[in-house]
Amino acid sequence: GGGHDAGGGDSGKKKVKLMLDWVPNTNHTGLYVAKEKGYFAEEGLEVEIATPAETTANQLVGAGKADFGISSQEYVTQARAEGVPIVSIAAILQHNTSGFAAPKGKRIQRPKDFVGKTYGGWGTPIENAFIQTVLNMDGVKTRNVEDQVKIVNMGEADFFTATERNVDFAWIYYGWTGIEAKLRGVPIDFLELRELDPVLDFYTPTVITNEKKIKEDPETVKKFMKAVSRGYEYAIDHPKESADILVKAAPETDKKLARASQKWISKRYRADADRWGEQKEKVWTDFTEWMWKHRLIEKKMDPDKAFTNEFLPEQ
Amino acid sequence: MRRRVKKRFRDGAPPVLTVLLFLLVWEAGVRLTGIERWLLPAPSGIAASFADSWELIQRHTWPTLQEAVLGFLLGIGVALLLAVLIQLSAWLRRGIYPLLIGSQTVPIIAVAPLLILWFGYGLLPKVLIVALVTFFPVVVSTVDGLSSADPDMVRLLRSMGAKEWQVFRMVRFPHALPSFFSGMKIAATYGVLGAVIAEWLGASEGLGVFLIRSQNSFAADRVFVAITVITFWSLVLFGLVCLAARWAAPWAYLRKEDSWKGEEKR
Amino acid sequence: MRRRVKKRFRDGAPPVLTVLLFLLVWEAGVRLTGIERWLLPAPSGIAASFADSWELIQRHTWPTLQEAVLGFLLGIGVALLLAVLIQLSAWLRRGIYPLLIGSQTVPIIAVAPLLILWFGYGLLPKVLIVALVTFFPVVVSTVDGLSSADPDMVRLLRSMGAKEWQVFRMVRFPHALPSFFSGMKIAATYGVLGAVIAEWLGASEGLGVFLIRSQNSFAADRVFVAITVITFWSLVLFGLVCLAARWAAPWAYLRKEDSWKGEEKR
Amino acid sequence: MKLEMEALEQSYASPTGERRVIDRVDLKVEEGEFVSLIGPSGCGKSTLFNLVSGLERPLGGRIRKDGSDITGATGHVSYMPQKDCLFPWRTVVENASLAAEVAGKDKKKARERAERLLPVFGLEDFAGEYPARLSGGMRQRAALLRTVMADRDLWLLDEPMGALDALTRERIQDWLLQILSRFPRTVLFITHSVDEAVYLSDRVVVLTPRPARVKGELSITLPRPRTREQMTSEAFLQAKQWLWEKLHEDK
Amino acid sequence: MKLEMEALEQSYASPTGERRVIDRVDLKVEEGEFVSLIGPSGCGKSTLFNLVSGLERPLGGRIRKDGSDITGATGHVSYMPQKDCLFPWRTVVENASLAAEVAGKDKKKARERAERLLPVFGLEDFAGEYPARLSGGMRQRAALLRTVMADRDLWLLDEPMGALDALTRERIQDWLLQILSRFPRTVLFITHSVDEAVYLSDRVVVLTPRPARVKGELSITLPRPRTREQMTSEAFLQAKQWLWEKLHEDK
Ligand SMILES: Nc1ncnc2c1ncn2[C@@H]1O[C@H](COP(=O)(O)OP(=O)(O)OP(=O)(O)O)[C@@H](O)[C@H]1O
Ligand SMILES: Nc1ncnc2c1ncn2[C@@H]1O[C@H](COP(=O)(O)OP(=O)(O)OP(=O)(O)O)[C@@H](O)[C@H]1O
Ligand SMILES: O=C([O-])O
Ligand SMILES: [Mg+2]
Ligand SMILES: [Mg+2]
Repeated sequence: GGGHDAGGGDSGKKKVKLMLDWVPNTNHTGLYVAKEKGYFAEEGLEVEIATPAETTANQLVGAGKADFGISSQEYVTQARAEGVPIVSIAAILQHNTSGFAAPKGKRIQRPKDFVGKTYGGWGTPIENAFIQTVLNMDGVKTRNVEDQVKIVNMGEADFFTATERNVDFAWIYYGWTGIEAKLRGVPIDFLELRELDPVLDFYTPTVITNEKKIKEDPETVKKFMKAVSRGYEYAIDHPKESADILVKAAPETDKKLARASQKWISKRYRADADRWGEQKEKVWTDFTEWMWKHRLIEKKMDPDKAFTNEFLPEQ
Repeated sequence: MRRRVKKRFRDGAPPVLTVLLFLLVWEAGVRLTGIERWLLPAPSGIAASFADSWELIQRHTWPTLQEAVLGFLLGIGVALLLAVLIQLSAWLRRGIYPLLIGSQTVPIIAVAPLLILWFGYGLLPKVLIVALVTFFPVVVSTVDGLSSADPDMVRLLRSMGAKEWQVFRMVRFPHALPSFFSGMKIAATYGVLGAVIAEWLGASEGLGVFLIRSQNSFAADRVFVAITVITFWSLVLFGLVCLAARWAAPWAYLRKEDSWKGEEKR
Repeated sequence: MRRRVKKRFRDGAPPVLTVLLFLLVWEAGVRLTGIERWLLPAPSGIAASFADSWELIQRHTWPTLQEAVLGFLLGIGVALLLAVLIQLSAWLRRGIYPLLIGSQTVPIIAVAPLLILWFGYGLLPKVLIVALVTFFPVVVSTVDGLSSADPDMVRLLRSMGAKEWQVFRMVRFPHALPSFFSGMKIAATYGVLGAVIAEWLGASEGLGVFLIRSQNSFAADRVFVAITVITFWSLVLFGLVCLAARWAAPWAYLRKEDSWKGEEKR
Repeated sequence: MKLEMEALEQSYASPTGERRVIDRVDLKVEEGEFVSLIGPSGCGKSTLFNLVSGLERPLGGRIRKDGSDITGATGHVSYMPQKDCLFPWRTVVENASLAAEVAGKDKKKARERAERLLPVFGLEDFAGEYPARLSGGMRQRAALLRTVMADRDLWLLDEPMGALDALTRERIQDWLLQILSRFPRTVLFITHSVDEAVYLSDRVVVLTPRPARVKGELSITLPRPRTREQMTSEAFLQAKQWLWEKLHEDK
Repeated sequence: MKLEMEALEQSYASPTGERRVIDRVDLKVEEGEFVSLIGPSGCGKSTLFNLVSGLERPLGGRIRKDGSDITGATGHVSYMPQKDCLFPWRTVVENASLAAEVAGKDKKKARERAERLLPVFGLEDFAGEYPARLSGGMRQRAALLRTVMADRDLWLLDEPMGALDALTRERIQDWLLQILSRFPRTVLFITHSVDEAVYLSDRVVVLTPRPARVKGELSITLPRPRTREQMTSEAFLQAKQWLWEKLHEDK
């Protein structure tokens, strides 16, 4: 998608490719704002936003096929452990807004209630670890979660459909699916991950680039982040306008949902941090340690190398 | 003249009727079971949504059609080439088939990063994916058609001193035409969907983009609008192949018509 | 005896050689271009990973195979039924085809919610999806085969007072067997991948689950292990169909062999 | 009356307009009669058989068998078409027992009967062969065997022995005459051999060039059972002569 | 010597072991000679033609044409196979110009020539028809026309007129004789009609029942050009008689 900026196409601008993690949604609003409002152009950049399939961005940014991408902390950690040289350069949301959700009727109010139920997931091992951790917190000790909870991969099926049938609860991003539930008037119980265990308050989503880019062209990274940062700042202040910019760029998106979601999420981009995008070392070390403990990565990974705040604009 | 109109009607009525019946049952089913419209919208809802998104649809149709048609043509070209090679040499037949089958058993989404890495985001990778999806049925059917040519005709032509490529052109190929078109019909059906899947790997426009974005906004009605458009164009492609078959192999319908005529009379 | 061994070798060598060549080129390509192993692992790397994940593979293969085979069989059954119906009535032919094509142009992923809603997460929806993917090529090829039966044989049988189903059993069906098997070959190729895609929509075990998990943890080598296994079983299914074709229609290979014999001598 | 054709007409489309093939043919055949049709190649003989067997419906006219109208109705005759139409996926014996299978009769018995008849047709060594492995004449014999096995009370044989050598032909002709004398059937027979027509028939009908009309007919009064010796008799030669002239008349 | 067959042998697999079809056939044909082969149905005549035309390779023996070995080599003869083998996707004229196309000759010229020849074969009204719309005899005539059009110096004709009525047959026989007297060719001819064999040939070769061996041969000394009147001559009847007896000898 992408609107066209007035100065687009002149040869003086540096072409830069950005890859989303999925179809455009309110996580990406700042990017579209930066493009639409000409912030990129002001930095001398011409940004092309591409929307590849799911986790493809990590590999393509790692391979240098794209300059920037959208990913999240768990992917960056796993990818780096596999040798993909990507680096997280900004946290789009200051806190993890995802969690376990279930329709009210399923009577899932705390992790203990998971026992004997069916979880619909994305098919990643990390979800087993989440469930194990939160079960643990709630006093259910188990070596293999699948003894306690039936785990199925619900893939592309959305939360609402999946829970109509055998699935009892799923992992959702509140800012999108949770808002949709509200709009639809479907009452749900939502167990936010970070409230269950602080270690699960990792960064998702994040902006990434690759090591080579940082080394060879830090200027561009800096300029890019300056524009992006401005985009998100604008979105923080103008939820309605920025939602419309998103919908303009991806007109297939539901406008009502986009606005409602934007209203909810704008407050959470920066949240309690000093500036938008800030990443704390503790979050990276703790979560990496947690992933290692749960054997989600096969090799140790140095968390300090996985992220940097150095490209965020000074306040 | 009147007979012609009557025939048109006779040929056109059944598909229209079955499709209408299907839509009716669907509409009734949705209304009676009260299934939520964000799960399964009724045809009436889809139609309404169709009107709303008419402009978007138009904008997104052209790129997909372009990918589908170009990919289909490329696929057929490759298929013909491969079919000829395979038929010319028993060695190649045995040797290439495993690779061909392999090409069909790789989930496209699993190799998405490679495709993008090698071919970028433009038209090319999409055309290649459509070609990859469509060439296979054509190869299999055509090879079977080529190798089932009447051996006596082949021999007769050889007795005239025909080269292998002449045997091909004059016997094997005409004989294989109906099989070739069977494969083409299957391929034509897959063409547009192939383009849609290709767009999921990364595109900024096209029906695939429209579909996936609608789905992500939980807009089931628009998802079905996209599906309707995909189906429509697949039908058009299929119909064109059927017409081409009649045009390219009139003799194959010669006797059939006679016997159909007979059937209808009785 | 020795001739037989020699034939075995002659038949078996080409696929082995081409596949080896293909792997060799791949290995060399990876080593020379230095492409990252998390993008495209070398065959050697895949082999190593294969050994590592041997047990996992075994556990995940069985469910997928089960879905693929059951779905394939169901698909063929449905295809035969439809082909017969379509052949029996020109009305049905015209009426059903649009719906059949429609069934192929709906992206499975887009209607996943409905499938799950109606059929849950068990074996059933996967078998249905495989059937949906496999039945179509069989219908198209079989219908084309059925309707191209020699009209004179059909007439002869009718002159004996044969009922339409006897004409079917004694002329149309034997005549359509080669086309039917053409369609089956295409379908067999799609069976295992169909099961894998079905598993993406909701499963707790199977090669599809193994694949998506590997992909999500950026273990490209294990993704390719999964693809290798999928390809292997697709080849097995394809091979079985080829054997079945020879067994079911020996007459179709009678004259062909004669003329091949001739070719080889020359 | 076994069979009555009344003012039959048939035409086909051709690139240059309608092509009339059968032009008001009236013909009556008695129970047990052996009637041969002769006429120039392409005149419409096979088309006439297609009409009688019900495979094609005439443009005009009626066909009656045993008094009841069978125009366009199949299943009333044993028909041997001009091209052998052997089923490539059936062995000789399986081809021969085709009609029995269609009629839903005991398959095994039919096969046994076919195997008993094979020597008559010189196919005793080829019971289990597929047609693709037979010679031209052997295919024709297998097709004739199949027709005989179908065994309705009205047989239509379209050049059943055209591809046979004289000796084999004589043997099968004689077998046919013998079978018909023991189990009478009504037979319509197309041949290009005037000798054969006279030797086998009770009556020979001469057709005009396309479009086919009845140009003349001749009753053959030679006594039955027929013998090869009769072929040199005065009556035989006269019949031949008459037919020959009738055929060549408008040349 | 135009054509020499030397100790030809051929066998096929059968369900009951090997089936010998050609058993040491030696045969020489001179330049310009017209040689007919007669023998019982299924004896191996068509197989012999397949060997000479190079479509099959003999199990043993050699074939030489103009002195050079052509065993198993195709492209040296004009071959009319027993079954017509018309290409269903080609009209009559397109079928007729097949050989010219194979040889890479001017297509248009070939068609013109075919169209000039159509009346000889009584196909003038059917130039643009597909074979499926022809009668049995018309198909055979179209196939013969195609073979004649191929026009090598050695012709192999396998029962080219079996499905024709007497009149048409005579016309084509006479045309053939006339053409051959003007443009001499070497012809090998299979027929089941002894009359035809004697009328057309310089020499008639009688084959044994399967496996085929040369059982005897007869030079026909009737003067050329042949006329229908000769058919009642003493020499003609004697030749017929001799061949007939030779054929029936071991019965
Ligand atoms: N399906 C068809 N469509 C068009 N014309 C046809 C068709 N079948 C037959 N004809 C024409 O009808 C005429 C008579 O054909 P038919 O087969 O009855 O001849 P016939 O008397 O049996 O000749 P023959 O002795 O050569 O077998 C021919 O001119 C043929 O071209
Ligand atoms: N491809 C084959 N496979 C096995 N047997 C065959 C094959 N072709 C021919 N034969 C056998 O060879 C023998 C001779 O066949 P051929 O066709 O040469 O006979 P023919 O003399 O031409 O007879 P006709 O006069 O009936 O045409 C037959 O017994 C036939 O069954
Ligand atoms: O290949 C598909 O992802 O449907
Ligand atoms: Mg006829
Ligand atoms: Mg023969």
